[in-house]
Amino acid sequence: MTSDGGTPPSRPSTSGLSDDAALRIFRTMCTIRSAEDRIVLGLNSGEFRMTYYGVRGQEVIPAAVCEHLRRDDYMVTTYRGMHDCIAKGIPLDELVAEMCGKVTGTSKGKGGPMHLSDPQSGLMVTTGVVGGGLPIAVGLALSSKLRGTDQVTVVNFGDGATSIGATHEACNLAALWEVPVIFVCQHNQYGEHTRFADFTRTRSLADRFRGYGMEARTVDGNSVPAMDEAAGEAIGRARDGGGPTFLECMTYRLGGHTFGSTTEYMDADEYSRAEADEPVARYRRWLIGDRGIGEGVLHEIEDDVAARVEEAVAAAKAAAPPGADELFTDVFSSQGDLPG
Amino acid sequence: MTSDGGTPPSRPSTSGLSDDAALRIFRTMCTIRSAEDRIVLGLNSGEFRMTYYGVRGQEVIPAAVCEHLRRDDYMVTTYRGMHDCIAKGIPLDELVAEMCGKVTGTSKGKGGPMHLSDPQSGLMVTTGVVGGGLPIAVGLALSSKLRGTDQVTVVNFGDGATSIGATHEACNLAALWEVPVIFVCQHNQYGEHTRFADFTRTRSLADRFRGYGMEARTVDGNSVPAMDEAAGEAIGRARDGGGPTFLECMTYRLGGHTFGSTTEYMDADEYSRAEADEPVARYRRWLIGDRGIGEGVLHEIEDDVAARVEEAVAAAKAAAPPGADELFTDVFSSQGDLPG
Amino acid sequence: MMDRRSQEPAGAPEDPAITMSEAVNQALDLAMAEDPEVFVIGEDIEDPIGGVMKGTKGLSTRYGRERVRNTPISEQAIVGAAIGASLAGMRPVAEVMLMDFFAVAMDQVANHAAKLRYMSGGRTNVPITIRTSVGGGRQFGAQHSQSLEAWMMHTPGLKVVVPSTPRDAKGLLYSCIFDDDPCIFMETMSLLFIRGPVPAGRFELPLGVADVKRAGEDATVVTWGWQVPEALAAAEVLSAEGISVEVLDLRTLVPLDKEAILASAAKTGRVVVVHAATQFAGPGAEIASMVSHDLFGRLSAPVERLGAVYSPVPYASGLEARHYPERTRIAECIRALVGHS
Amino acid sequence: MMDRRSQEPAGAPEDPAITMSEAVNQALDLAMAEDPEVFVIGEDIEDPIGGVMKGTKGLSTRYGRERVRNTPISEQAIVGAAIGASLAGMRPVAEVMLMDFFAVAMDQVANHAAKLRYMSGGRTNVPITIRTSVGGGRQFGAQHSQSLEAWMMHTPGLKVVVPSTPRDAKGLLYSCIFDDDPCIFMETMSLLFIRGPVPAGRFELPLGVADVKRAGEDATVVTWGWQVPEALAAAEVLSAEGISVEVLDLRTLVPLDKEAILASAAKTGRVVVVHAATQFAGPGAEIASMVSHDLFGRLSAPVERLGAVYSPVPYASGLEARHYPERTRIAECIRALVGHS
Ligand SMILES: Cc1ncc(C[n+]2csc(CCOP(=O)(O)OP(=O)(O)O)c2C)c(N)n1
Ligand SMILES: Cc1ncc(C[n+]2csc(CCOP(=O)(O)OP(=O)(O)O)c2C)c(N)n1
Ligand SMILES: [Mg+2]
Ligand SMILES: [Mg+2]
Repeated sequence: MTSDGGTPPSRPSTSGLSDDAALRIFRTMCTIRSAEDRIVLGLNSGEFRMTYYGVRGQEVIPAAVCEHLRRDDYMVTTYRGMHDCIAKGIPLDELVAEMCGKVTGTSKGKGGPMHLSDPQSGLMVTTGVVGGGLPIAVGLALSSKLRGTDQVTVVNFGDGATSIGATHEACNLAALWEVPVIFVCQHNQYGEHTRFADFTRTRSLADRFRGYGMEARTVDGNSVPAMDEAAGEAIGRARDGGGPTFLECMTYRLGGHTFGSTTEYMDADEYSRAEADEPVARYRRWLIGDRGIGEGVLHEIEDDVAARVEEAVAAAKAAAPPGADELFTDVFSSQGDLPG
Repeated sequence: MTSDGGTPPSRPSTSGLSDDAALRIFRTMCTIRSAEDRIVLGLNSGEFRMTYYGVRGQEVIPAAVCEHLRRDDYMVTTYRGMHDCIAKGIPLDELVAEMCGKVTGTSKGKGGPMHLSDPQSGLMVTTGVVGGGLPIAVGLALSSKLRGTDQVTVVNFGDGATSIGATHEACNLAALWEVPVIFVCQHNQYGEHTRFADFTRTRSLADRFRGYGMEARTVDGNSVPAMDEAAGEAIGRARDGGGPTFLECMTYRLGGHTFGSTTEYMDADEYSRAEADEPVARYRRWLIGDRGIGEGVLHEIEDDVAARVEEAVAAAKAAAPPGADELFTDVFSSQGDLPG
Repeated sequence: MMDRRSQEPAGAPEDPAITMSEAVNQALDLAMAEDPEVFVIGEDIEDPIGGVMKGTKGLSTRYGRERVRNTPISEQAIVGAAIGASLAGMRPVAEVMLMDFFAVAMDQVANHAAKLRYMSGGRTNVPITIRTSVGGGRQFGAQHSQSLEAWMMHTPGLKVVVPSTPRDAKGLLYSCIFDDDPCIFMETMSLLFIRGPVPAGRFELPLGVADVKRAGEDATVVTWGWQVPEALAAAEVLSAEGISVEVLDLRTLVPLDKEAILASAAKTGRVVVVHAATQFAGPGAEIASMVSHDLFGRLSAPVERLGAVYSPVPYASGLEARHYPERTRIAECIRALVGHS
Repeated sequence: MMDRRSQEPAGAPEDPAITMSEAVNQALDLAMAEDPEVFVIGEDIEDPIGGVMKGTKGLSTRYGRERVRNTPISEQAIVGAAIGASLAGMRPVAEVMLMDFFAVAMDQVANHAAKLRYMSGGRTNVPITIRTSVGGGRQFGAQHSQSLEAWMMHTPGLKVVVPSTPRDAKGLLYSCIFDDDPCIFMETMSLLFIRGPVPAGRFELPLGVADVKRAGEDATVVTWGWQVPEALAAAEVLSAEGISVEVLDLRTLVPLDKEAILASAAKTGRVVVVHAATQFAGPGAEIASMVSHDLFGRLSAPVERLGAVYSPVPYASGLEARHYPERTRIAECIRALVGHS
């Protein structure tokens, strides 16, 4: 996807991806899509009630990135981060339960869909404040450097987040300290209802962020081979002590800002072109056409993830909400410290 | 001055400056130097007590910039801003009185040296928060654009201020809105006790800030002809509706961070080179050698400004401090609104 | 403050019923029509969206995108730009989408907007209005639900306004825009789409004047914003039990109508301060300590406070419902107060 | 809290006399020597400067520039980086040069550090300490003199510590570093270079335990930080007049030692809360309303508050001296309290 939202002319037809890796990425993307479809279904029917920030169209980015991450690598994401959470490995049951506000959720229902986290999976923070995650990611990466481990940290954020102060401070500090962090800008063309070109005169974010003295590149975030290669390079460099990278991953938000919100301000032609080329189907075609994977294999994966999503939903629905005693826990390490 | 603090090899020997303008600039620079010398004298003797952020070495920048500004143009500066205040035309009496906390000061002694301002002279804000002035300057410039006037706004800040969020947000917004603001970065090599290369990996700030989609250039901030040309160009463009410019003005802080603070962390050789080439003497030599101005003319100016500074100091010392009633004024437009 | 009090026009039940969001929109529209120096900046405020809470709907179409300006996501720049234009004499209205995001702009708000008049000895002033939505009760989670009026009250130089009805919202916002000091105007999300009568045309309410939303004799609820309808509902329930409750809606926290608070407290002798902000070190502490002090020995019961629990705002709806005060807990508290003495 | 109270080692007058800045330095040194997960970040903290208030002097020389890291001027990044490293299990100590600059980092402080434990249901925690200098009384002007503990107290999830002596500073800072929650550690500039006895070696004081700095019978001053020596000076003057004043130094505002406050207030029946922060909606309001409430009918006089005037901090020395509370006004206030009833 180029910055004006169209499909780029050339697409790598060969790739360093093994079949196994290619299928793992497919499974991750399908899980994300399946979870989103199921949540949207439930929101439409009134079965669920939550503010949901859709990730349709952005599945490739974390699926490809996480192929290069270990469980003990760190990730930070935003409200629009269910795809990142799934790809990093938060158990589906706990993820769906948290979104439903149940005690079996990652945060016992106290965080909600905007605050998913699970240190066991390395998903350390989901923030609802635009840009708020970047300085924290620098600190996570700093811990690896100070301890001499080879863990890396990936932080996800939107194109809109590049306008805010915290982003700039974090990038300058990461470059200066050469910490192993990858800034994954999921450039989906919009910040809420405002188009990229309407919130900055910068044309290439990669060019701008290179100005901090770190590696930066623009990549087709809807192409698995391209994302895989770029993520692999950046993560490998970080792991080897080569410092941070800014990845401008071009994608497109296939939906409104949140579930139920309007898309009237979006360019209709561009939107339908993007929908016609949506990345799960695009990758599926590539697996079959370019990689010669049999459709049956893909079907099996699709059915399997749909079943797992359904199980997670059923479990979440059956679970209890947090009890009233939870009102006073987790504020401090000891309840005796509450001043109220 | 190049980024490593040395004198650049070539210096324009001719200049678009008229003799009148050249002498006005000299007068401004001498006033700044004379005021600083007098304050430092008083601080050393115990006659004055204040936190004073010296401007020695940075006189050229505002002297050249203000040659292109009208009284109704706006300026914003920082704690290290006495030179900017003098150049923009705050009356010396009021300026010195404010620094001494007297009722005849610009703020009746309630603001102090870090909060000099005088809207009559167009000096709108002096802030003590690093980066805090830049967003405000964008708003001042926006007012001119909305009202259709050709006023421009100049905001001064240090190299250290380029690391903070507000700076980035302001630059992005100014570029987007194409408002008539000039970002004058007084790059004096240090933020407090930390060297430029120790707080960013960026080598050229002009390059980095060009990334926001605005004009940006590096200029020898200790050369009057160079500063005059660059400021003239940027201010002219802003006045003509051509939008903002980032000027990285290379200079050197000839002193500690504040009066009385150590310089032990500064490179001694570099420091003495800079002192040997300090800009008031350098400009004086240029006026005599390259411009053929008689030394008598310069002497007259020097004596005159010294006398004026002495008058201002005498007046400030004779003035009363603000009365106790001032505790409750100027919080709100009406004292009746105080909640206390 | 007496002269102000007398300025307030009486409400008329035949006024058209509109939402608080529409009332905000009317005040902005009026101000922009009247004064070319008024303009609006913020995220997503232009049409077709017209603000995520619709406060600016139609304005960019009516007044153009010069005067109704979308911004990048950069709250420091938004507030700072408003301050700058106001220093030049304009009357900007900035929108910060949610009050939680004041945290990224506190330097501009507290160190600049609030202090510039004083720091210049009165030579400059900052006639800006910052509109913001205040969450709570909608499962938005810990970072989208905070009521931070206490931070604002504790910052000398800021006026703090929190309407509870569409009518008050229109009249107070209009006054904020033309006030010569920085005003923080808090729009409670859960009240934004409830209708109420609002006078058509130019309509102004003075800042600093509390409003008795219900008169009573036995106890006083001092409150504002979201908790006003909760207090009224509690009062209604209690009136069936023979307890007469006065509900005093402060409307503005700075200036603070001490006179009205003390008059009601002296009359009833029993006071509970109710707010959605965290109770601990919250806005109610100022009012409770002031009342306890000024009416020492003249109250029938200790001054109670009911604010949010000391914790971040929980997501799960059951927990969130217990996190904030609401009608049943307000009623319980008043029953206990009246039982006292 | 009782067990904590018993932990506190008695002070020994023969302890070496050092400044609060040196005491801070000792606590940092101890913690760094003991635990490789402790590190320090902030502006100008490396040698030769070692922090503009010298708190980190010598540490970069001793522990290297990996563990004592100078930062750019970017407080959001400083606090955020500390948070991130703490999520990974380290114990970062961040320095924000002056408390006024919290305004640029409030999002990291209030929306992230304070909330991450709760938002993750306890799966993550944020064991950071943020050290900061608190100004006032030194003609630093409106943007370099604020005491903002009220903002911190009102943010659930933050611990707030304000030592008034070198000894307390050492023991409390050590505890903050090893506490599992985010601690805001406020170093009062005007106290930083005054000497007092401090135990050598490892020394720890529990958070949440107030300290009776002077025992008395007729009135209680509840205070902390800068105002502790002012209150002690007032108490000394009053003792010559036959008025016996108890000075309770809270030391930590969160956790708050309610027990100690109420015990002293119940004993003397007369309370004044004194602090350098703005009085209006300030930290004293919480304490005054709590005492007024819990000891309703049992106090001899209304609870008084003495805080800074409602205005930005003025520059001129005469005005600044009147802006903050100090010994003579504290003494006056207590005389009036004792005259009461
Ligand atoms: C500091 C802050 N300001 C405003 C918002 C409201 N907000 C939520 S999402 C969003 C748009 C963000 O756009 P982008 O960074 O491109 O991410 P995307 O939603 O497209 O993934 C805005 C403005 C916020 N959450 N935080
Ligand atoms: C937000 C903020 N952080 C820290 C400080 C403390 N401080 C005052 S001046 C200064 C250095 C600024 O350096 P630079 O921007 O280069 O300006 P210079 O002093 O060199 O003119 C610092 C860190 C401050 N005033 N504001
Ligand atoms: Mg986006
Ligand atoms: Mg500098």
